[in-house]
Amino acid sequence: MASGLAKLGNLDRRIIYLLIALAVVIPLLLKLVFPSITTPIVQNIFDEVEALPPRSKVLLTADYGPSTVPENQPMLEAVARHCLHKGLRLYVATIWATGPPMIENMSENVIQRDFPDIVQGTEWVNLGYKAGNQGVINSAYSDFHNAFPTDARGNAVGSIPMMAEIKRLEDFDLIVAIGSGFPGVKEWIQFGGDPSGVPVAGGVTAVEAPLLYPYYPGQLLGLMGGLQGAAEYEAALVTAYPQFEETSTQAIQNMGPQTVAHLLIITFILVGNIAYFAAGREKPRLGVNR
Amino acid sequence: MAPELVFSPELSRQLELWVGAFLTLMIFSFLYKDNPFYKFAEHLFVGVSAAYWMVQGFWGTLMPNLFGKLYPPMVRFAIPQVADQPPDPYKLIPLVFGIFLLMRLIPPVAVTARLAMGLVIGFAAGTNLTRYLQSDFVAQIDHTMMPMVAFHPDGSFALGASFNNLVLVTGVLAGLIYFFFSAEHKGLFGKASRYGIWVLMVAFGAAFGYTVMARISLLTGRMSFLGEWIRSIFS
Amino acid sequence: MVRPPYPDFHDSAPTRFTRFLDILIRFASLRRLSVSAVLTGVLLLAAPAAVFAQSGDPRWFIEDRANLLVIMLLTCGAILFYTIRATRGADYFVRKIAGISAIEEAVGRATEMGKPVLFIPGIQDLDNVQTVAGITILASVARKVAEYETQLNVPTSRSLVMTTARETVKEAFLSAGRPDLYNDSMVYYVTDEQFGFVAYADGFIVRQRPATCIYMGAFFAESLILAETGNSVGAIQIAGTAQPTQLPFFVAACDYTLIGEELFAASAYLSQEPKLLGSLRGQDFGKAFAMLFILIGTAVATISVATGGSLSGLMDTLNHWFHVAAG
Amino acid sequence: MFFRIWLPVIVTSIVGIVLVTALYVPHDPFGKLNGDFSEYFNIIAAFAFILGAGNLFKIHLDKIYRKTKGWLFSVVTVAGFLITLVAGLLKLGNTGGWEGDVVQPGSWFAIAYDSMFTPLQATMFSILAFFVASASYRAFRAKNTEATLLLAAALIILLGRTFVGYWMTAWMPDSLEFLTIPALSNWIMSVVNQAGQRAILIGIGLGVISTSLKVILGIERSYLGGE
Repeated sequence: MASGLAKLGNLDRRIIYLLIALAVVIPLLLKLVFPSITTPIVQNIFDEVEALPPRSKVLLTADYGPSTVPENQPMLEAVARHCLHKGLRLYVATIWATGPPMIENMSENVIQRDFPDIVQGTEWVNLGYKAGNQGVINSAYSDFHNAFPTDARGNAVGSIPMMAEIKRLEDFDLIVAIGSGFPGVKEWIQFGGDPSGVPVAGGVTAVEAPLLYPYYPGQLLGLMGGLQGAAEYEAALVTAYPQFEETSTQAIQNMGPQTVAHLLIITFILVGNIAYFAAGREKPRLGVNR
Repeated sequence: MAPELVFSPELSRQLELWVGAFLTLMIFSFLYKDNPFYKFAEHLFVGVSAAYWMVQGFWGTLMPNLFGKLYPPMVRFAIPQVADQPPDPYKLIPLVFGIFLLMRLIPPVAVTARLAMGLVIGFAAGTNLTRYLQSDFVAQIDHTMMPMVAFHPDGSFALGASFNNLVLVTGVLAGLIYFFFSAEHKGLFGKASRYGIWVLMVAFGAAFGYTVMARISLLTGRMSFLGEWIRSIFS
Repeated sequence: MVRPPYPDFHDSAPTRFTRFLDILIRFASLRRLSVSAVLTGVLLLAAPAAVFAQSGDPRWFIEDRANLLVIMLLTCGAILFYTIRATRGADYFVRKIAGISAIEEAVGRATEMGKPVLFIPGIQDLDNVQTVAGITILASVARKVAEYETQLNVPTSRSLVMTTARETVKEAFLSAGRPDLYNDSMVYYVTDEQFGFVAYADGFIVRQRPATCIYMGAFFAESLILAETGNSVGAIQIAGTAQPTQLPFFVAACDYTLIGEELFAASAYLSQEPKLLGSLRGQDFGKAFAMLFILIGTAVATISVATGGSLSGLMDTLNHWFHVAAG
Repeated sequence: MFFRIWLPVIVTSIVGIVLVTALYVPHDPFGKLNGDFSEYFNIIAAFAFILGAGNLFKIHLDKIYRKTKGWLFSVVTVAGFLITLVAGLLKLGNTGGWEGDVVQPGSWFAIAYDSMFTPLQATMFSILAFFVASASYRAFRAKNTEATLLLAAALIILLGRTFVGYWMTAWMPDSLEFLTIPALSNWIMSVVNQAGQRAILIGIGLGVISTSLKVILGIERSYLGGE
């Protein structure tokens, strides 16, 4: 028995690959959905947006690329939908070269679908991409028009009505940064929120989330971490405004395969360790100890 | 920009689905073993991404922020809105440094690229020093100065919150002791450092859990895409 | 001798294309041009500093940041003080780091098994501090390798890293008294593309089955792929990175891992270079400073809360000292 | 020596010192230079993209020219590069003409992005899901106390971030609420993880401060890649 278990430790990795693929595909086919419960760290962001008076100015950034769309896009869309529904003015920008198509997709899924009457330039504006990483935030902090001289369509920002009240970064009421790495939420805190005093909320991939906890709640208003964070925001939004149940449950739906895959990985860790102990714990291969 | 060059939305949608699906499968084939299909996809990726960043840098930054300010009439064809603004001769400085950087491609004059590197590194050092000092040093000390005892709003002792504060403060201190290099980790100091490494390990466990989450989400995204493609074949 | 047209490339045999380019540029004597261009650049940089006329912020000092200035002067002053002391000959102790002692043993094991040692200095360029630390560690690994007459392999992801690493390894072999064993093909450039590089390193590990894999520098998503593949061929693995997201994978899959600041400390410890040892001592001063004020602040806050606000004035002062003011 | 080492170091020092000063002195010239240098950096960053592409082009053209092993794959790289570059720089098929947004839906560049860049990048990253699974099975072993702590924390987080976590410990009485898996996972994240991350942050922060200081003062010059 023990040797059988020990052999389990040498399972061909392709079998593991196959199992993980099935763990994702089967729940997708069966459309498995589990309930999502919003935790305080996400609820804080929702409540802040909820509490802002109409026509407040919100800067929403899309600092990620296609590789993290499944995690980041639902966050971007849920926050944009919430802001526009509350009648806030939405300024969308990105400091990732891969960001502009993300904003295009958001505009297609949120603005054209749910808010077709909204006018670009007075209620929302797409400021597009600027190269320079944290340098862009730094120059936006001292002179916003200098950092973003034109919007994505090439209009000079001076000619855009809703830009008249924005001179520096501190003129915003809230910054919601959605990102997946460097430069991202951390840089918006360090170079944007900290020096200007504007509250910063974040939405990041699950890889980044643990790194941002030290900034919460002091320098970071709230944090959506990974798909689960996105699902929690969607849950809060849909609970308050059931009319979005059709359009804003992307992340909630993807949590089905996520849950099954987590369970499988937990099983892997447990079985792997049982096999390891069955084979007899090996001694450290080198003489020194930590 | 002749009209016949424009793809119909339907055609572009089909292209995205089919090309995307094949490339996805090519990459996945690596899981079985390394093969020419994977190599093809990998090499295509390298070329397309280099061009993508270059194009975004050109239209997103060089045109509006450099040429559009240096000599606005120059960008009239693409950004007519800024064409009438006064020119800003100081934009020659980044232009010169940018060209210095490109000189790295030409060995005899590659040394000028070091000047551009100097500016970039100087900028990185200057901004990093000030920001890390504020956000990662001073602010973190400030946020860790917290009371070890906490009370509920009604005045009764809050055991849970007090315990959390205790763990947080001692955890930060012990972690810092672990990273202390000027003294041998022996005796009480050694015990504290060992507690510190335990705190770090739990933090890494948390990070591991979150990373697993992220990777699975991405896989779900790709699988949904393949599903969309298969459905489009049969519909 | 014809200078290789671009030393970045690992096989630097000049081709007709680049030789043509080279001759063209020499012909135009761009070299002299570049000198004048450099001077123009510096003048241009200095020019805007002379312009005072702009209407800007009227303040000459942000008083709310006085606390920050004091803390900055203290920490930077300590770092400088110890760096200068060290370069003048002061001897500073650095505690033992487990992963470092393991390196020698791991190299020895590779020798016994007659298999190569793989060293990867991260996948970022020289502007990342971690890469520099990785190359410093490479120097002592190379010295050990030369002493034991083992094979060394250093694939790099950046051309500049390759150039620097080559010089480092060459010097190490020289100082170990075995310059005859060194050759340029030990250190080579693969590609800048993250996953292209990983695909190569993966293939190398599977085919050459190194006995020892050492990863020191900035790593991203590939950390897991490298450590997993190394694990599957039974190699001894020692890793070091300050990339917090990747540490769990190295910690779990490698035999020893240098965590965060330990990477920098290890490079100081191994090189024994005064300016590194000194600044490490300065950083320790910074940590002691942080610990001291966390302790004081916590004590004051605790007494203040427990006694219903008796020390709240002192607490406010402390908080004020460490408050990061908005501009 | 002067051009190779000192001039770049002087540029670095000027820029670094101005930026540090600007933190405390917003008055011109520091305030203005702070903004200016940020902008220069942004523009040079855009030039760096060109440099990277140029480097790539040079290496692959050379491979093709010399017909080294696998040169056909280099043709793929060069072709992918040129097609995307021309489509983007000339805004081919852009319904907005020259004035259109470069990623205007339907333009050639947007199609290249959506059909090639997106699936390639996303799939490359999703492959890691398989590696994570295989590593969980083969590498994550409770070898010692440290590794066991890491594993235990990871398991609680994995469970706690899904509905199963709630479900598994939902039977617990309210008085033991703090022992439920969601509560534990939350506690790990906001207390222990926060303590660990904060210690790492302060440590690395000091490392960055010290390196930046040495760079600005010209003590550390290894970034110039050999003297």
